[in-house]
Amino acid sequence: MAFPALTFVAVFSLYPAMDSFLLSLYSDFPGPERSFVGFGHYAELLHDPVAHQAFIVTLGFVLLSTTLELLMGTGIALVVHERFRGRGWVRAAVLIPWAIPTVVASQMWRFLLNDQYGAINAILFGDRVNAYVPWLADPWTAFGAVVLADVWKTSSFTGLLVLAGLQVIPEETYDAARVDGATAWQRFRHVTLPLLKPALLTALLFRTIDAFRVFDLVFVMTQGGPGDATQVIQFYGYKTLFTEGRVGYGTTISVTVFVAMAILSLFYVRTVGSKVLQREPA
Amino acid sequence: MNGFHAVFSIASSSPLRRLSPWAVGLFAASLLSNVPFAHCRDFGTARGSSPTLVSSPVTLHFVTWKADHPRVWDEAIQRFEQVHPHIHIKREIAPHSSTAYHDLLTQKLRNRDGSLDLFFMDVIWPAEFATAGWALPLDDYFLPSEREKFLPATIASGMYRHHIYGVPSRIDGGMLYYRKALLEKYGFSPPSTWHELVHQAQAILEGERTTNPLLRGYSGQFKQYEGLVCDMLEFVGSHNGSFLTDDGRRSNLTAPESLQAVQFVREQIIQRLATPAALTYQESESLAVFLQGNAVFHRNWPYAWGLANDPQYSKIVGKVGVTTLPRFSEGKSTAALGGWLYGISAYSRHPAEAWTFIEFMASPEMQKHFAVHASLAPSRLALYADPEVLHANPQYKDLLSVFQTAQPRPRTPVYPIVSHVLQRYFSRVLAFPETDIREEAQEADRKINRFLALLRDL
Amino acid sequence: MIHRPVLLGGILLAVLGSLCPFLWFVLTSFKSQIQVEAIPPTWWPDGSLVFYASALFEHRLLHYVRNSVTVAGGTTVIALVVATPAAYALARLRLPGKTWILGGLLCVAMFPPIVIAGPVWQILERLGGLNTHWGLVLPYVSLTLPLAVWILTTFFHELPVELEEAARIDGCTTWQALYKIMLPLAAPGLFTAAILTFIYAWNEFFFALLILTNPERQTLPVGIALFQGEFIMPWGEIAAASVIATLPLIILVLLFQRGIIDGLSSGAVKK
Amino acid sequence: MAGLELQHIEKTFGRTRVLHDVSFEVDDGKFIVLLGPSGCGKSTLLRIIAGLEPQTRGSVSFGGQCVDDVPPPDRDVAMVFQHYALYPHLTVRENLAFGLKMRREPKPVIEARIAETAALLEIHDLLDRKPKELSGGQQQRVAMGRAIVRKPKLFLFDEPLSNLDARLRASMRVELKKLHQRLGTTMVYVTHDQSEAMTLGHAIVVMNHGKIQQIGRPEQIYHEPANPFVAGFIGNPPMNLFEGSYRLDQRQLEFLVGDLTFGFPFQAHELIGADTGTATLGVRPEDVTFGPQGPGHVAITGTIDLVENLGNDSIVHMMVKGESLMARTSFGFRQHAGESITIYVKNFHLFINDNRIPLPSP
Repeated sequence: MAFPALTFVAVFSLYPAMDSFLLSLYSDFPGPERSFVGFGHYAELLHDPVAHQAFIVTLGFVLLSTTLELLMGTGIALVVHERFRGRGWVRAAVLIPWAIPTVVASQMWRFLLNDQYGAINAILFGDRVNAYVPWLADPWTAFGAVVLADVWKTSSFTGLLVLAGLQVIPEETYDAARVDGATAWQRFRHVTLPLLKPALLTALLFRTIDAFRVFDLVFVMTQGGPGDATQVIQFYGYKTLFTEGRVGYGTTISVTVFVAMAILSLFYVRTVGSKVLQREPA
Repeated sequence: MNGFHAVFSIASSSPLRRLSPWAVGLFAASLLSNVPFAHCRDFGTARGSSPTLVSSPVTLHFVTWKADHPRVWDEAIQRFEQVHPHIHIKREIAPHSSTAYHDLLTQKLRNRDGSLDLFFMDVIWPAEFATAGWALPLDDYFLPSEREKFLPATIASGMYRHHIYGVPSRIDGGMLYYRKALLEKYGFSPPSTWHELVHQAQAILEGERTTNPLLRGYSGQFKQYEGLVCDMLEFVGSHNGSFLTDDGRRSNLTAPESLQAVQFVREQIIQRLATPAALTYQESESLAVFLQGNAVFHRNWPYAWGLANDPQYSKIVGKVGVTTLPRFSEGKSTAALGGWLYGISAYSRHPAEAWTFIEFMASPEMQKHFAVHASLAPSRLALYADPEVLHANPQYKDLLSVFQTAQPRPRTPVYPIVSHVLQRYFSRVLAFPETDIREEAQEADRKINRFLALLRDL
Repeated sequence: MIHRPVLLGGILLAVLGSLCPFLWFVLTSFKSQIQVEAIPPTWWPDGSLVFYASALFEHRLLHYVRNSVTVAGGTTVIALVVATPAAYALARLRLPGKTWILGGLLCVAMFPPIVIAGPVWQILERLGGLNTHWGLVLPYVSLTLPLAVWILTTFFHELPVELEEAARIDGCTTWQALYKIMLPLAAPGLFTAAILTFIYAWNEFFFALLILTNPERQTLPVGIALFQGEFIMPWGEIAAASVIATLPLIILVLLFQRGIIDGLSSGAVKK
Repeated sequence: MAGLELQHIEKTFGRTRVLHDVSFEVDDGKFIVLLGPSGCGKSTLLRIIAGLEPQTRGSVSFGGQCVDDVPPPDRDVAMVFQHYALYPHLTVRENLAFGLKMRREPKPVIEARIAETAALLEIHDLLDRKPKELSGGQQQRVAMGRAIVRKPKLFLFDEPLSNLDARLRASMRVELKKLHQRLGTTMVYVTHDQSEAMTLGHAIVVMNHGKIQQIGRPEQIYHEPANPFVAGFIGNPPMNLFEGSYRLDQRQLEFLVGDLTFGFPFQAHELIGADTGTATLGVRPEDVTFGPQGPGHVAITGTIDLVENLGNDSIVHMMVKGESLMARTSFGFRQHAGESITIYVKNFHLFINDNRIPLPSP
């Protein structure tokens, strides 16, 4: 029954990935033909300062954005889990950022952060136009802006996953904690949080995977600038592969990213996933 | 040259011989989809030798971008189809950023897409396209007698190693726009040197501080992207510097002329006149500053003239002047050469018809059409004396010299790599004011030299 | 559970934070060209519909919307049709290696799109799938399958095996048991998988750009991205187009927000 | 003719063997109960009969016809599941109709059958509700109805009453019995509850560790348990079992446990291989009186540990020379913990090598 699905995955994902891996073993230039260089490109990657910087920028982005998204997402989930009038509308409102195409959302943030006619400056400084900040011009604020856009776009998705986790916590558990005299914070800290762990970990996994692959945001907002401050590894891989045409080295970068993520997620599947899935149905 | 072709084309049977037998099967399977259709290659080599009958209808696929004046282009193509009813032009629209367009187009070419006939080439691509074997050499079509009628810089940009690959559709060159009325108010005439520009801008900023606190001295393109290379070329070039040595074999960024020019941009232009906001500007953002009346000087391409005088976009209609870019006292004014060339895909099945189209679009009549209706500066010299063209674009008269001397960016098959290194270098030194320019330049030199060295054996 | 004032503050923050940035875009879409780039920005638009007219008629936005609906809808349907039996089999299989199959599927979801873009392009060229909607749907299905299978598997897992056995004894074949009994029960899970798939396909840019170069076939994100001219940044048109492009999804989310959330909390089916 | 016949059924999951050579027959129209502790393989056996699980070896026949290759939908059996397995998205009516629809019965037939079943089970008021709107007992009835409505050759019950409270369970037990009398269809019923087994079954198959321990009528199982397992499993409170040794001489069989010795006149020496060995002696708590001593009764004296008052009778826990023993008394027992007491055993069960040794009344 799984055959059609596996066929799809094999043809359009696995085979291309294998193909790419093979390409990463061949030289880019020069010579009369593409020669086999084994793991030469991988060695080159180890000594490429631009790649190192891109990797650090990416790691920073992943850590910062996933942390913030988990925090915001949990906050959102806690709020929309409560019962109040108009909750449906609030839930829908919160989901809107997630439904906006990334390309559009990044253009929007570029527009909002504009140094002259951007809304952010108008809100912060009003008419004092010479106080307006060119957010995307400074390496640090530009990096922050990319993180901000990502957090805005995907916190609601995280919130959705956390909300799902919240909903399977039985009310009784809270009642028990109340009877035991726990304050609201203590209930959150000692009851909600531990029980949310699987949901939080799932959210963390999906977000980490996505954050590692961040591309559209940087492509639209900063093109990696200024001074490579927002150059993430996928964008570097893209530039190498598509713009510079260095097929071998470009795929090497992407394959490396993939391997890093695969190790991460297999680790996850072993620890968390197996618990979720191997529990036999009653 | 053929060697480099193979570098870029993914398909090549030779790696198989170097793999152990068990790996061959695996690789052969993966190769199935890489091997181009045999007939594609046939068409590629048999180009021109078997002219297609005139009567049989042909559809040409033309990869282009969405033009700023779509109706002008629609009309041009309609006219062509009227004159040549058996040829139908099918446009494929790619993004209109040079880099994104390049990436999409090269993806198709790398895969030897046989359904692709015509494309635009940015002036920086012919070396890359020629080496990779993607662009059809046009020597037999685009005869020297015809080439003479074009601006020499545009022809040079289409040449690589004695073959011509592109027909200039127009010319672009960097130029200095300025606030005519404002300069007159302070008794200045347009600056001829950069230091003069700084001096004038500062005097005007001082005087206008109360009336327009937003006013900046200079607005240019300093975002980390291809445009940054153009802007910096103009500064470095007008200080007698260059990106590569004259023989094109080594990077020349650590030459004192070059270092000083970069330092001037960092200290005088960015920090004093343009503000770091310019580090986020491409053409449209920098132009917006100018059109809102918030910049004294503005560097841009010829198209800006039309917009600056269009009340729908501009607050400074009629108060704008344009001139050649300034120079350093010991150098000469340098304008980066831009523009787009028509090219034919080496894998096209209809090169003859494709040429018919290019010939038509690059004809004096059509270039005039674009100049008059879309402010695109013609690549044909004669049109700069044409009354209709000059009536629509009076500024051309004074700017012909800019176009005639426009400076190309490095001409090398690895230009995209060189450009990335340059972008990173310039963006870093401008965005991080504490960096040591020389150190950064050395680092960039090293990287560029490494890739140039790889090409030397070709 | 949360104190009232804290809750109200939270609601306000969440709603404002989510909506305000987009509202600015909405306001922008009703401005006039000169207002868009005014310094300092003006808050209230003139109420001009120029950008909408331009987006709809000059840039033919609706035709991109139609293409996107076709592609996203097709992707969703096929992905679900393919993912459901796979997930069902995985959830019911007694194989010890099934965690690894699921892990493997998750891995596939992690391939950076730029790695597989080239080979996918070549496969589609051979199949004649370039510049066709199905040519885009195929890789989309493959890319969304892992997530869909993952969600559905955990969902089927929650459904009691007894039900399926009851159906078998009542005379159902395996397939009948799947679509008459299990599918209706897994509806929330199916719905979640559907909306995630749909939104993915609706938003995807990279493959769409690569595979669809014929303007007749291009999807919304590509269409909007191509609004940009050579040197002009048409903020107003982009804003107007984004508003129109986002509307269907907002309606979808509003209608089904309950379904999405129930679907994600897969314990929804009481045993 | 046999309604159901199992021949040498064996089942392994991976390396674990859960059923060992299980064979038995059920006559047409009989009610047979598979009884055993959880994990003894009885549910697996039921699923093999239903066809939900393939057996590793052996064969299953219905009415003399081998059904090994017949998939569950075509075996014409109905099954009631422990958790009812009602289709949550269908109404009660649709739940009842589902199996008939699958078999393409004509509409009028379906309606008539539903009406008939609803009347039988008194569930006509529930027909348009969804399962989650029903109480546990109602769901149970519907589950039963879904099986009945099909009029199958064979009913299979998988601990159908285990999720009900004690009172409901007792009344459903009675109803089930009546139902069987009315329908007269063969039924196989899995349970771990011996009182259900006793009340319902014509015959009981006691299972443990995947093996059949004993097959017999309820009273047979109770009075003549085939081995210590059955002896200990059946009966409430369970039979007192003493592990000890035996000595056989010409005249009698002696059983020794601790300081106690019991002697039985015994003739059938050929039943026991050796003259000495280990043995298990069993005494049912209800086979004990507190006096007066009847003919053949054996007197045992000990100390009362605890008295459990159950209302109409009491269970006395006592210690006899270091061995603990339970005895059931009638209402009105007045002695207290710590007091000395003498009881009279009416009947013993002796097992040597796990086999029952028939003892003549002492």
